[in-house]
Amino acid sequence: MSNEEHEEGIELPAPTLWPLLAAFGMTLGFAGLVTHPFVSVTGIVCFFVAGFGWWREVLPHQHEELVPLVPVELRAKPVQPVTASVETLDLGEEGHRMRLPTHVFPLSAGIRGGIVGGIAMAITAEIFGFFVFDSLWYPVNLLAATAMPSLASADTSVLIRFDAAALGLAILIHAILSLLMGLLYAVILPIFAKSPAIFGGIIAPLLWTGLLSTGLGVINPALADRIAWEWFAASQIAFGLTAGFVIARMERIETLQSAPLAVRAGLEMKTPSKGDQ
Amino acid sequence: MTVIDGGLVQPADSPKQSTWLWLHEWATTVDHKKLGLMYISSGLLFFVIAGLEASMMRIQLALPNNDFVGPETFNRLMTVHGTTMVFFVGMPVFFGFGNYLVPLMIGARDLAFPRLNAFGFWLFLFGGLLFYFSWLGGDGLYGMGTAPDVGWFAYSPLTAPAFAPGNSTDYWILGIMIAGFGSTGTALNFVATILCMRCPGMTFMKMPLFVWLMLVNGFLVLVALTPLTAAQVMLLFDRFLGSHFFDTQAGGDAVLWQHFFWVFGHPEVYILIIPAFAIASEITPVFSRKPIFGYEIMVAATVGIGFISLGVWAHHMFTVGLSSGVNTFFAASTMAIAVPTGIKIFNWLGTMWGGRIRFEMPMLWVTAFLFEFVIAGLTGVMLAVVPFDWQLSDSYFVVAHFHFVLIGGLLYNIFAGIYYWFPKATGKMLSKKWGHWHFWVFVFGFNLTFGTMHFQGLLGMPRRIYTFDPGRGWDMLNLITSIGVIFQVLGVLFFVWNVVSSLAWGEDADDDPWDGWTLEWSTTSPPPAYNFETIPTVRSRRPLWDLKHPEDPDWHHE
Amino acid sequence: MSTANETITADEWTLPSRGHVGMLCLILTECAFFAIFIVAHLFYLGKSLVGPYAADVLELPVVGTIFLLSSSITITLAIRALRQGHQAAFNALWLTTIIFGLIFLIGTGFEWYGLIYDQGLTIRTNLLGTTFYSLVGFHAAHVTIGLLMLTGVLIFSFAGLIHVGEAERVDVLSWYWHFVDAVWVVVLTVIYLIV
Amino acid sequence: MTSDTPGMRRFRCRHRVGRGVVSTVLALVALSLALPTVVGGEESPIEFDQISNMFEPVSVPAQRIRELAELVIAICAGIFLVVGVLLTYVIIRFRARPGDEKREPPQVYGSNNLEAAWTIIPVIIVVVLFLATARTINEVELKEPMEGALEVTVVGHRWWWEFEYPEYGIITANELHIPVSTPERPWPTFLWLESQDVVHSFWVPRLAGKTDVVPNRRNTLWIDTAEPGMYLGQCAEYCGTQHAHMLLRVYVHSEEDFDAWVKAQQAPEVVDASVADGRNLFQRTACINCHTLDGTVADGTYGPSLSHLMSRKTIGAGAAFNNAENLRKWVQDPALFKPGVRMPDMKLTSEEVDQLVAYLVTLK
Ligand code: HEA
Ligand code: HEA
Ligand code: HEC
Ligand code: CUA
Ligand SMILES: [Cu+2]
Repeated sequence: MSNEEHEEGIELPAPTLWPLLAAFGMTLGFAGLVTHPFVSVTGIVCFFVAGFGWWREVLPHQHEELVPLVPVELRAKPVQPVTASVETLDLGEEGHRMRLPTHVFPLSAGIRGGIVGGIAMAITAEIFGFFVFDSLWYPVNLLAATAMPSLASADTSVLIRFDAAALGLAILIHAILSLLMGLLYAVILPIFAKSPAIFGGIIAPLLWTGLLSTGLGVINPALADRIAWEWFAASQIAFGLTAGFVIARMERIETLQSAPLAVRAGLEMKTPSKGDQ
Repeated sequence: MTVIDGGLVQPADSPKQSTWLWLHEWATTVDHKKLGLMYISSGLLFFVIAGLEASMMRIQLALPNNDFVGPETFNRLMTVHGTTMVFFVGMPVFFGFGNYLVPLMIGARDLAFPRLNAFGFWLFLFGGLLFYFSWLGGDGLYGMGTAPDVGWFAYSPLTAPAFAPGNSTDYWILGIMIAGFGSTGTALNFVATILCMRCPGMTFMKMPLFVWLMLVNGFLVLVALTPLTAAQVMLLFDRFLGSHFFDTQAGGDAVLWQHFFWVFGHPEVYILIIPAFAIASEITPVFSRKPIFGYEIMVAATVGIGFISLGVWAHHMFTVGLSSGVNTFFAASTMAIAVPTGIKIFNWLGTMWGGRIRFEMPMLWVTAFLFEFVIAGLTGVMLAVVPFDWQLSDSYFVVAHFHFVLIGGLLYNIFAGIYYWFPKATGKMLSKKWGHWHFWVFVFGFNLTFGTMHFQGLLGMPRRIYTFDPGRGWDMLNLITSIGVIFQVLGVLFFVWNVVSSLAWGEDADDDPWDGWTLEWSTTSPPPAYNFETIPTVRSRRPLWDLKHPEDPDWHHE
Repeated sequence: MSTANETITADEWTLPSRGHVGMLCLILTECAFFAIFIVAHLFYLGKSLVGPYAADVLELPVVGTIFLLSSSITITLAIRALRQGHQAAFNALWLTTIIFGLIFLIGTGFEWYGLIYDQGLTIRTNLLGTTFYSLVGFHAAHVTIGLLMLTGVLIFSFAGLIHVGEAERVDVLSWYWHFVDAVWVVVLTVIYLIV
Repeated sequence: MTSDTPGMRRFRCRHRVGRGVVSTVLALVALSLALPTVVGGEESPIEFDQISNMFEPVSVPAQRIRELAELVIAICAGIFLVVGVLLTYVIIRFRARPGDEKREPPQVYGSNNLEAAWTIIPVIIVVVLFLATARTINEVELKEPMEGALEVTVVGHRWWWEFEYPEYGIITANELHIPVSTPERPWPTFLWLESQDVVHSFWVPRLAGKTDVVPNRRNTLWIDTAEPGMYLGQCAEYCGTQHAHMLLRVYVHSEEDFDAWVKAQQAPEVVDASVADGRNLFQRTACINCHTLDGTVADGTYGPSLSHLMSRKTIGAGAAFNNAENLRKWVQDPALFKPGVRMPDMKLTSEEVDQLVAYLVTLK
């Protein structure tokens, strides 16, 4: 860096008028387009003069001026320790500062839970389709109707038939939502650490079902028309119980709570100073 | 290194200094702090002008079939208001904050390229002056004034020579283009400064969030602003050389301009909001007395917003008849941006949660910003729902949406930032009494004006109409909207008075009036030309916390 | 005011050079600039309502391309020579670079002359003329600016002001020149190879 | 932080200031409500009593949009409620109280769980919202006419609308007439949107979302309504000076009424001998360069067709009601109702205008 420190002051880039003149010349140069070519000529001349001056200013070495240090009594006082005490939280080993909570499920638990829960939910739905409508495709088509207008307005005879596009779409939707829900369970369950089974298995699915029932007419009209709520809730609970079970069985791992993200991601190589793990 | 003789500058407050010397000092300065203040004050000046233009529009629209101004004038006011607010208020004010604060926060003495910085500022200022010159001389030097009247996004072919004769459109192109060159230079400067001039110890993950956000913003300006310049160059070629980029008669495509403009235009609105987020991210922790909640994810969310914002532009074009595949894609990407933005909102909440929030003026504005921005963002999500946008697009609902983001998001944080750093920059505190007048009156007026506007939109009122007929359900709403402006004007006047009176006889500020944690509070108020006598060294994100709490510094934990 | 610190001292603290970072930023925005013109060209491919059309009039500028791309090599060699303190070699290679660039520009000049006067293709003729002249023209403008700066350095060098110490700053300039070359490869592809 | 820093002191006297501000604000509201009565508006050339409320749809596409809109609004309102309640709680619960300056709160850095939770929940909401959006896009967007649809070509001009019914050979302006579509006789209307000059946008909120009218492109829009009536719409893309007066009306007729309208439009103009002067004058004036009028030499296309002019309710794309008096004012000085209009003042004498208008009002 250029600003050298001396006893008596600090060198900073010297003030200069050339940037202003260059900008002025450039503006005039363009302004000629809407006024008179003469304005452009003036501007361009101005710009080149200023450009040359600027060049001289930095080449071969930039102009600097010595700014004297302000008198000692006017300088900033060193920052003093304050008397205010810092409160601590009850939990945590390190006292009062931490990422909370200190123990979490690894994300892989969420993914696993999502997969298993998703399968359990699909099985419940298929049982429903098979026994009530005699068709394995019925639930699949219903789910796909969320994003497929042709199915959204179709009648039952169409809905029990196989449709490759619908199958692909349904699997995609189901997979994405199951995974997300699994992850959500993994992060939320520790917060409800006391009764994860009741929360994850019963309350959350029922809440979810209730919420969906209000907007379902728009989200998925086909489903709203023919939904069997008891089966729907059952499949949600199947998801909740299995996913919750899978997640809760995984061992909670210690987070790298104090390592910066960049270190964890391998972005920065700097080893954390003492006190860091 | 050469030392120029007589280079010892006089201190700025020497009473003997003549006006000429004073002018000379500001005109030749390359000091990032002076340039920052110049950016902010000229930006605020443009804000008052554009606000007056808006007030004239609101007078015209207060009553049905009003004839306060005619259609031509109204369309010019509308265009110049929008353009000024975006290019000559939002961008320069935030460049000003960045200029002033980035070197101080990273413990540097100046930006990487101080002269380029001055050049950028003057380009912005002269660009703005040229743009406003259009009110005086539109068609040739002695022609009658013709300000541009094509709307701030200047859709082609309305800008083609056939539909926009004269020079009014050229003023729009040139004013913005010249300012744009300056902005590109300044953004380059920010990136180079942040990457190359951090003080020892300040790794990427120890930079204040403000600096992180300015870095992302710098990149965004670099990649998003030049497309606009390129498109404007094409338009200039069309208008002066007779080329056919946007000439629909010669097979040119009107929609191409829309793509080019919004490829810039959408990132632009994030260019405006990210520095606002940056200010909120500094103020919230200090006044909640807690470190920012989830620093890493805040950084990740910002970078995410930056990237996603480059891929959502066509949500401004849902009605031009793109294919349903394209519409679906852009609906998805647009909605996706709600996620990182939500993360930020929740993390600010998390920062406040469990703190001891001191509701000083900066914090009041930030709190109000949180409220307004959530509303604004949620109306944005409604617009992202393509079929709903087919109804809402180009209606007053959109006008309401973007004023909520631009004022509730941008302007509120500008105010917050001014209240927060004014003591640092001037050595004077802003009055809290006038601050409260400013706050409550402005916030009330803002919500009256723009909260109401949503309903005109839902009732089918298109934007950019200079008048409307009675009996369409808009009369009362428009009246209320216009009344709100009275309060906004009053609020701004309180603010102006606050600044003027505090400068003249305000209370003196200490070096560290808010008990802050970033490096700018460790130097004097105002800081000396060289910022720091010795370059500081940091070990954590809150170097001043470390010094204030030697028994329990942050670097034990980061 | 500095936080007492055992782990980091100013000496260990190294950051990238601002010249190079600045140049990279410039290159980044220039990329965005050219990208827009390239998109416009591709978008209007074959959409001209009247002739002449690209397939009929555009010829691959082989010679110019060879010289321009070679200049990237000579400039690299020049910088290496400078770093090793071979002043004369630096001057010679630098001059070669400038000459190569000039040859490229002259080639473009001849091409344009032919197009305008023999083929009747101007920027006003049709969409092809519009996008072709803007894109190639902007590239040529960048070559010109580059040449001006290279010439400046050459003058300084003859004046004895360029030494090993200046190698980093000269290197920054060479990055710009490489960029101009790289853009040419893209322009060449979209204009002459995709028709 | 010590207790006597300036910030802290001002914090304590906040409440008194707050009360003063609120009462003054209220007084100002009262004052400003009285204020605008001073600024007078012009007497209106046209008055409407219809509100184009998109939440009262009468046509299939608008209905679909409304359903989706309600879902989005509900979701967003829910989110706002949650965030708003949290924020209010935080503000009240965690504000600094006297004595707090002696203590700093616990320094919590963040929570992986919480952060993950408020990443994942929005993602789920967005996924659901997106799926419903994607389906509705495909339900509403239609690029080719459906079976049995009435096709109309809409051409946007600065600043009026041209409607062409190729099936019936009718060209009219600013007022679109379409039939109802009932379960017994589904008869949707399919619009081809084209532009003569700049970008416009066709928007009738109660019938369908807007679609832009873009030069060199052919966009599409459809309407399917069972409710006869008149629906107001307006150009929704800024198109220059008189963008504000580019209104349009859609008349939805029962089947019989629609047939009658078609018959009337197809009928040749009745030549009324009593206004022969006006008719001759019209044919001698520049009018014919810009306007088309069946049965005369006028075949211009720059302005709206004047055939069956009096069957329209308004002139100048909704700038004024269509009656003899307004027609007179219009021909004398079109810029009176519509400053900036593309139709020039023909500088006719008052007598000539009388003759012309007498003729125009016979164009039933
Ligand atoms: C600072 C500027 C700014 C910002 C930040 C935004 C933010 C957003 N904007 Fe806005 N916008 C503008 C400025 C801005 N906008 C302007 C100026 C225009 C008009 C231009 C013109 O035509 O003149 C415009 C227009 C505009 C349109 C086009 C409308 C039209 O013309 O038809 C759309 C459409 O999708 C849109 C969407 C969004 C979205 C989805 C966001 C999102 O980023 C919002 C994200 C935030 C939230 C969603 C709230 C917080 C989040 C949570 C609490 C989490 C939970 C939420 C969910 C799961 C949904 N905006
Ligand atoms: C940062 C951006 C920003 C800001 C802050 C504002 C602020 C305001 N805007 Fe703006 N607006 C835009 C950006 C912004 N706007 C954009 C991009 C458009 C789109 C343009 C287009 O369609 O092309 C637009 C369009 C727009 C319209 C729509 C025009 C139309 O479509 O027909 C309206 C209408 O009401 C409006 C009103 C207002 C009002 C009343 C304010 C108020 O909040 C302003 C308040 C400020 C003042 C009133 C200042 C007054 C101060 C004084 C009087 C003090 C002076 C005294 C001394 C100095 C001593 N704006
Ligand atoms: C230069 C072209 C031009 C000429 C000449 C012209 N008009 Fe017009 N006229 C227009 C245009 C354009 C409009 C549509 C204006 C609008 O609504 O914005 C119009 C609209 C009208 C209308 C209203 C029609 C409607 O349904 O809205 C009437 C009536 C009319 N003209 C009559 C005349 C008569 C009579 C003359 C001759 C004395 C005349 N015009 C000459 C261009 C012209
Ligand atoms: Cu046509 Cu607006
Ligand atoms: Cu956008």
